[in-house]
Amino acid sequence: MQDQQTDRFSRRDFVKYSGVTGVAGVLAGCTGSGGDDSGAGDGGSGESGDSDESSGSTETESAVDEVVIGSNHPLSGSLANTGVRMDQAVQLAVMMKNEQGGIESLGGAQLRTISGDNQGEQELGGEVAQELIDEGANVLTGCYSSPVTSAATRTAEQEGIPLVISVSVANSILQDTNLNYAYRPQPSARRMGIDHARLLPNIVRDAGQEIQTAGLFYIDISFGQSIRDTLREELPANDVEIVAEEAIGFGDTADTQVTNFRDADPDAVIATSYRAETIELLNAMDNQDYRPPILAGCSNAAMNDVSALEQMGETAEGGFGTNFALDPTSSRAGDVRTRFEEEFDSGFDANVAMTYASTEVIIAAIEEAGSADPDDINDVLGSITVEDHIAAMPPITFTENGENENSLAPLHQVQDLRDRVVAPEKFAETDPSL
Amino acid sequence: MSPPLLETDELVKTFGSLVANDGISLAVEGGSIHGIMGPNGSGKSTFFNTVTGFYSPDGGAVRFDGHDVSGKSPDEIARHGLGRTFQIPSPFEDLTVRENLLAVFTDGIRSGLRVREQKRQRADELLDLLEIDHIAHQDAGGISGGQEKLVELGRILMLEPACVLLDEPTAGVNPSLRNRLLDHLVTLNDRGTTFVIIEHDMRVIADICDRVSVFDQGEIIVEDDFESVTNDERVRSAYLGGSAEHDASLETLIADPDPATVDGSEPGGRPSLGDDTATPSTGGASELNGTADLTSDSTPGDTGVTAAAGETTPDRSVIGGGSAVTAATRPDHTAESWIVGENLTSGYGSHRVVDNVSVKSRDGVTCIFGPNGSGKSTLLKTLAGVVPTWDGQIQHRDTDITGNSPADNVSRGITMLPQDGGIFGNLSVRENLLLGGYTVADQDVRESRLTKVIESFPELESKLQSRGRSLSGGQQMMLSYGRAMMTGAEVYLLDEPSSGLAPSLIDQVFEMTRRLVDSGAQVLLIEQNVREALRVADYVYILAQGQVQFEGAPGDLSDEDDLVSVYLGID
Amino acid sequence: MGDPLRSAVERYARFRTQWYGLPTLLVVVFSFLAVLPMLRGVSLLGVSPLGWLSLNSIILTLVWATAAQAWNIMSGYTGQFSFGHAAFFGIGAYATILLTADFGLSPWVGMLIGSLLAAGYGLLIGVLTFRYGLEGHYFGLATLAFAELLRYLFNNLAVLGGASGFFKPLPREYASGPGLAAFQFATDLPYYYVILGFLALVSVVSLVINRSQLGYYLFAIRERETAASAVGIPTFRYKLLGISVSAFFTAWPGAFWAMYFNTIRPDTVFDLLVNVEILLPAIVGGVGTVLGPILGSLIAIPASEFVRQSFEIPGVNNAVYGIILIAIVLYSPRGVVSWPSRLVELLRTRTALLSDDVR
Amino acid sequence: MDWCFASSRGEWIASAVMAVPSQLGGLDATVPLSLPGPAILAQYLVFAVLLGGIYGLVALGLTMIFGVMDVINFAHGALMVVAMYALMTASRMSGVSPFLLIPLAIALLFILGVGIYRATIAPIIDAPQENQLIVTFGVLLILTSIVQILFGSDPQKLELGLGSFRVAGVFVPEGQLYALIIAVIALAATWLFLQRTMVGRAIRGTADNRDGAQYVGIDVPRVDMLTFGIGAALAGLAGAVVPLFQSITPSLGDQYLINAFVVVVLGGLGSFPGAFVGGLVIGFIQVFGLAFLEGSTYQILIFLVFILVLLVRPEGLLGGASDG
Repeated sequence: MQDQQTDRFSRRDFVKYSGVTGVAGVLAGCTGSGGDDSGAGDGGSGESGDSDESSGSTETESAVDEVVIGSNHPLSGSLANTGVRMDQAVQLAVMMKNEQGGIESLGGAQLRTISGDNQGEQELGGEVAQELIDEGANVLTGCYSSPVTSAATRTAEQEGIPLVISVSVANSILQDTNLNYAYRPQPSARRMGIDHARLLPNIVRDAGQEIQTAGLFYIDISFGQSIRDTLREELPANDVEIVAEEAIGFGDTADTQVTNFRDADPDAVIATSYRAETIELLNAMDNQDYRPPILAGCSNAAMNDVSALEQMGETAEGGFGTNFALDPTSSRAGDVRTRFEEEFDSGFDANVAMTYASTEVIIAAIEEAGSADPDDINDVLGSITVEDHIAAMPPITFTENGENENSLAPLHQVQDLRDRVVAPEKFAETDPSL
Repeated sequence: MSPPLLETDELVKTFGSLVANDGISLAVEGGSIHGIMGPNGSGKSTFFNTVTGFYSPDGGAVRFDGHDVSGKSPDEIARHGLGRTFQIPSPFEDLTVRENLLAVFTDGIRSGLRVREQKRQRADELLDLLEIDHIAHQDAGGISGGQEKLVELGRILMLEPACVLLDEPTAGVNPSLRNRLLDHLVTLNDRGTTFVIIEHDMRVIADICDRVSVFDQGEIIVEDDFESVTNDERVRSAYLGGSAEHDASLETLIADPDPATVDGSEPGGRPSLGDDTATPSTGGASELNGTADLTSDSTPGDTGVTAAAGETTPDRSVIGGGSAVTAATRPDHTAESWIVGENLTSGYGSHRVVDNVSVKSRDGVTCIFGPNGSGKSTLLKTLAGVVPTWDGQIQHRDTDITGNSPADNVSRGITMLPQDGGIFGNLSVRENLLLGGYTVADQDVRESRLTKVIESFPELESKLQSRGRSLSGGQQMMLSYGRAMMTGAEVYLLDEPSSGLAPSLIDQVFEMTRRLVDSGAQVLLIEQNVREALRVADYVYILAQGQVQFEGAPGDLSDEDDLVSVYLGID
Repeated sequence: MGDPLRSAVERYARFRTQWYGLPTLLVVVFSFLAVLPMLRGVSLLGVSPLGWLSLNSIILTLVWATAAQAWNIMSGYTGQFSFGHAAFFGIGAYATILLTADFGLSPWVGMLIGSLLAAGYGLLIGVLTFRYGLEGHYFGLATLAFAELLRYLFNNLAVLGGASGFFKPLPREYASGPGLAAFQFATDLPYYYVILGFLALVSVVSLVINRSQLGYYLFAIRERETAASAVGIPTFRYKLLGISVSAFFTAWPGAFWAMYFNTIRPDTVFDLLVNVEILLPAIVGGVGTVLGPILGSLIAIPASEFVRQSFEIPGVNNAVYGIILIAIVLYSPRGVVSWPSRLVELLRTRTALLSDDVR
Repeated sequence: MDWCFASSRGEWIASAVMAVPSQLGGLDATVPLSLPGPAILAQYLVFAVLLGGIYGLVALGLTMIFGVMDVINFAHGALMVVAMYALMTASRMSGVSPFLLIPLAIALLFILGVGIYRATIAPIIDAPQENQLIVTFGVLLILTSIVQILFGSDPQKLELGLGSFRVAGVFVPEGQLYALIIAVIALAATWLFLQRTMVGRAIRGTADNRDGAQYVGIDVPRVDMLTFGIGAALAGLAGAVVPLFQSITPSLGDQYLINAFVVVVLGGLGSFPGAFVGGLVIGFIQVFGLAFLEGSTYQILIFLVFILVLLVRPEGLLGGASDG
C-alpha cells in the first residue's frame, strides 16, 4: 500500500515538474477509451504524449495488463476525515481483487487506483475528474459532496468515462439530469427518507410501542434539508406527526434545539446531521437530562461509526439509524471490515462500506466487460446485476437514469455501542430491543 | 445698488459647546475681492465650510445669487457657481494635473462618457493661464505645494463659478509663484469672478482686496477697506495678540525686565524633572519649587490675568516678570544648546517642506515665527523624530539622534507638544498625565512628578477622573503641558500652544511656557501671537518657504513695523 | 548587461504613458488568452510548459478575473471597498438558473434580469450605506452583511431552492440543444470562449470608464471625496452608479458559474470565500487598474493550481497559497501591474548609484 | 449624534427591512407559534446568556486589535483553532487537566501573535486597510491548513465528564458555565490590565490618539506588536475554553469568526464591555430565534440587526459614547 502511494506520487510529480502532460497515463487513457473523444476537451495531451515515445510504447503494449480506477474524494478540507477513508476503501477493494488474481476475463490484469483530492470544492470536482482521466483512469468513483459529484459527472459525461458514485445523496444529481455515464448504487436522499419513515415506525409498532410524533433535527444545508423534506412527506404517510423541526448550523451547539424537543416531547427524535452536530445533540441531551423514547438518525453517519458512538456514549445506546450499511449477514463483509481496520487503522463506517460496495460494482463491471475500454464498461454498467457485494441491499442493478433500482437503506440499532442491522428482516443480524 | 452676490445672515455653527461661528452676517458684492482676516481659530475656515455646505449651519442662512443655499449639499452649491478651495490643497493625487481639471463636474447630469472638446479646451486654456501647462501630464501627487494651489485654483475655475472662496491661497507658496497667483486672481476678477479670500499675508489683502472682514472668536469685529482695517486697533490686538497695550513699542516689551520678580532660579543644569533617579527632595527640585514660588509669589493680579481677558495693566507686570527671568539669562548665548539641527531638510511624500534649516535650542525660549505653511511645524516634528529627516543632522547633547523614533527622543528628554495638544480624549486626566511619564521606569518618580504637575495646575485637580475631551480648551492645553512636563524633558518643542484658545487663556499659555523654562528646560516655541511671544522670547527664528529668513535676539527686531513686515510679509 | 534591459524597460515605460499603451496591452493580453487553450499543448523539446494548466482551471481563472474586473469598477475606481460582492455574483447565478428552470426563459435573458436585480440590490446597499455615510471598514462589513443576509435568505426560502439550490436544466428543456443559445455546451472549450468574451466585455467597459468623463468623476471621489464634491461632482449619485454598474457585471460571472457547473447552492455562490475570491485578483494585480484584475487572476489562480498539483500532502496547497498571497501583498502592495514601473525605478536608482561610484 | 434623530431614522429602516422576515414567517407553517412554559423560557434565557458570554469572549481579541490598530484580523478564528488543538494535544499528552493548561495556550498564542505581527502586519501597517485584510486572510489559510494536516478534520472531543447543574428545573451545562466564568475573569483581568498598568494605558492611549502617543514617548510599533500579541492571546483563551463544551474541528474558527465580526461592530469597535453586550445580543437572537423561528432564519435577523446598527449607530451600541 505504502509503496503504491509513493509510486503514484512520484510519477505524478514528474508530470508536474517536467510539464509533460499526462505522459504515460494519458496514453493509457487514450488507448483505453479507444481514442474516440478523449481529445475533445484537451488539445494538448496527444502531442505531448507522442513526444514521449519510450513510455508510450510500453504502456500501449501492456494496456490490458492494467485497469485504472480513479478515486475522486476530499482528501483535505473539512470533509477529509471521511473522504480519506472512502479513498482507502477504493484502494482496499482493488487490493483484494488483485490478491485474488486480478481481472479474470482480462487474463489476470491488475487493477490500479489513482487518487485525486477534490477538497470538497465544487470547482475541483470536474478538475480532479479530468486529471484522473488524463492520468489514465478507465472508470471513476467519488465524490461525497453533492456539488462536487455533480461537477464530476459533467466531466465524466464529456470524456465518456463511467462514474460510479461512491457516496452522494442529493436526489438531483441523477434524477434531474440526463446522464449516460453516471451510476449510483447507494440510496438517494429521497430513498433514505422513505425507507426510514417506513422501517422505523414498523419496527417500533411491531414491538408493541407507540410512535405517533417525531421531532426532526437536521443540519441546515442541502443534505439535511432534502432528508427533512422527504420525512415531512413520508412520516405522516406512516402516521407519525412531526411536532418539532430543529435546524443546526456548522459549529453550533444543540442546547436550544434540545430544549425545544423537551418542550415538544415527541416520541422520536430523528437526527440528520454530520458527526460533529450529532455529537452536539447527544451532548446537549445529556446536559439537559433528556432522552426521547426513540432516538434515531436518518442518513446519519455518526450512528454507524464506532468512534463517534463511543464519543456519544450511553445516550446513543438503543438509538436507531437508517443508512446504507454493511451486510451483516455476509461473512465476506465482516472480513472486509476487519481487513480495513487492520490495514488503515480507522473506522469502517457506512460511507466507507458504501464506497467499497461501489468499487465492487466497478470491478464486477470490468470483469463482465472483459475490457478496459470505458465505453465497454459503461455498456455493462447499464445492464449489470451485482449480487455479490457487501452492502446490506438486494442485488444492485441500475435504472435508465443510473439510480440503483434496488437501493435500500436498512434500519440498524446501536447495541453495545455498535451499529447492528435490525430491519428489513433479510439483512437483520439481531432483534431490536425496545 | 444691486443685491450682494453672496450674503450670510446671522450664520451660526457650533461644535458641541464650542461656538465656531456666532452669528456671522457678511455681504460680498459681485465682482469684488473680499478678504477675510483673523487669528487662528477665529472661525474663518468654519465659515467657509458652512457657506459651501460642508457643514450644516445651526442657525442663519446663506444666500447666493438670489437663492437660499443653506443646507444644500456641497456639490449642489458648487454647481450653483459658488466654488471653494481648501486650506490644505487636496488634489486628486493619482490623476494628472490635466485630469484634475477634467474631473470637474461641468456638464450637469447629462455628462456622459465623453469628455467634451470644449472642456478639454477650457482645461488647456486654464493650464496655460496659470502657467502649469508644463506639468499637465504629471501626477498631481508629485507636484510642489505651490503648484498644488494653482491646480486647485484651476480646478475650481473649470466650474466657471461666479464666486470662489479661497482658503489661504498663498500659504506655503514661494514669492514668485505667489505674485503670479495674485496676478491671475486680479485678471480673473477683471473678467468678472468674485473672490472671497482667507489670508494671513497682509500684502495679499492690501494688494487685491476691495473690502476686508476681520474675524475674531467666531464674530466679525471689523469690516472695512484695508487701510481702515489695518489702522484699527481691535484688529491689531486680535491679530498680534490681544493683551499688549496699543502704544507699547516692541522695545518696551522686550527690554523692560522687572528685576523685582527675578527670583534667582538659574536654568542651565539638567532639570530635576528629566532626572529619573533624582528624589523629589534633593536640590534639583528647588527649580520646580521656583515655579511654585512664582505662583505663590504672584499678586492677586495674577488670578486677574486668568480671569479677565484683555485687561492690560495687571497682566503686564506678571508677564514682564516672566520674561525677566529669562531676560536675566539672555546675554549668555554661549550656553550649551541641547538640541541642534543642522541643515535639515524634510517633508512629506515628495514635498520638501523644510529646506536646509539649521536651528538650535538655547537657554530660555527660542521662538520660531513665520507665516502659515512656512514649515515651522514640520521643522519641530523633524526635530522630534515624528517626520523623518531627509538630509542634515540632529544632535542632542553631542549625540547624533538623526533617525531616532519619537519614543527614543522622549526617553532622551526631548518632548514635543503638537499643535492640537495631542491629549487622549477618552482617557482620564490622571491617565493622560501618567502616560506623560510613560518613559519613566520608576513608579515613585512618576507619582511625585504627578503631584508636582497637579500642584502647578490646580485647576486640573478636580478633573483628574474626567475624560480628557470633557475639559475646556484651556484645561486641555494645561493638560497637554502637564503631560509634557511629566516626561521630565529638558527640551520642549511647543507647536502653537495658544492656537484656538480664547485670548483670556493665551496668557496662561505663556505662563506655562515660562514655567518650563524656570524648571531649567530649553524651549523651542512656535507662536502666532508675536507680541506675546516676544515677551518670553530669548532668541528668534523667522521661517518662510521652509527657510530661515531671520535669526537673532529679539532686540534685533526692535521696530514693530519691521517685525510685521517680515512676519506678515509687507514689503 | 543592464543597458539593453534598461533601455527596453524605459521604452516600455514611455509606451505605457501613451494613450494607446493600455489598449495595446489589453489586446496583447486578450490575444494571449485567446490562444491559451492551444498553448497548453505546445511542447518545446518534449516539454510543454503550460501542460499542467487544465481547461477547467483557466476557465475558473477567467471567471474570477471577470468578477474582479467588475468589483474593481466600484471598489477600485470609487474607492469604496466592498467585501460583499458574492451577493451580486449569487444573484446572477440564481436568477439565470431559476428563470430558466422554472420559467423556461433563455439563460441569457435570465442573466440579464439577474444583472438588473444585482444592480438593484447594489443600489439598495448603496442608498442605505452612502446615505448614512459608511466608509472604510464599516462599509466593507456592511456589504459583507448584505451578502450573508442573502445566503441565509436563500437557504431558508423553499421558493428560492432552499439549501439544495438549483440544478441546471437540460438544454433540450428550453432550447434546441447545447449551443450558444442554450448557454450550455457539450465540451469545455466553448465555455472558455464565452467567459473570455465576458471578460473582454467587462474589460472594455472598465477601460471606457477609466478613460471617460465618468471615470474622472469616480477617481476624483476615490482620491478625495470632499474635494470632489467641492468641484460639483454629485458624489452620492456617482457612488451609486459605481456600485450598480459593478453589481450588474458581477452577476455575469455568477450566471456563467451557474451554467458551467451543474448546480448552485447558497453555500457555493454566496459563500464567505466567494467574496474573497472576487476581490483577490484585483488586489494581487493592482486595484483601480484595468489590467490588474486580469493579471492578478492569471497569477493567483494558476499559482494556486500549480501549488495544488505539486504538493503531495493534501491541504498543503492552501498553506502555500497563503504564503504566496502574503508575499505578494507585502512586497508589492500596488499589485503586479506596478512591477514594470518598479523595475524602472530600480534600474534608475541602480544606474544613478553606479554613476555616483564612477564619479 | 442626536439620539432622537438616530432612532427615527432607525425606525424607518426597521419598517423597511422587517417586510422580509414577516414573509418568512408566512412560510413557517409547520411549527405553530405558541409560548412555552416559564421553565423552558428560563432555560432559553440561560442558554442565551451562556452563548452570549462566549461570543463576547471570542470577540475580545478581535475588538482589541480592531480598536487599537484599525486592522480587521481575519485570522482570529484560525488562532482560536490553534489554541483548541494545542490545548487538546497538551492535555492528552500530559494527562493534565485542560483547565490548568489554559495559560499555556494563552502564552503560546501570544508568541504566535507577536510572530504574525512582525512577519506580516508590521511591514504594512500604513498600507491601505484592504492589504492588511488580505494578509490576515493569508494567515488564516496557513494556520487552518496546518491544523488540518496535523490533526485531520474529524471532530474531536475533550473527554472531561462534565455534566450540568440543575437549578429550579433549569439546566446549566457545566462546560459552558466554566467557559462563561473564564470569560468574565478574562474580561476583568484584561480590563484591569488596560486600566491599571502603564502598558495598558499606553495601549489605550495609542488606540485613542496614535499621534499623541508618540509625543509622550510611547513606542507605537511596539504597542501594536503587544496589542496583536494580546489579541491573539485572547483568541487563544477563547479557543481554549471551546473544547470544554463542544467538539472541535479545524473549520470551527470560521463559524466563530463571522459572529465575532458582528459582535464587535454591535458592541462598538475597541469596546470591551461592548463586546459582551454585542455577544449577548447575538446570543439572545440566536437562542430565541432558534426557539421561535424556522430553520436558520435567525441568522437573517442577526444580519439585519447588524446592518441596522451599522447604519444608525456605526460606533456601536456602547462605542464612542459622545458627550454632545
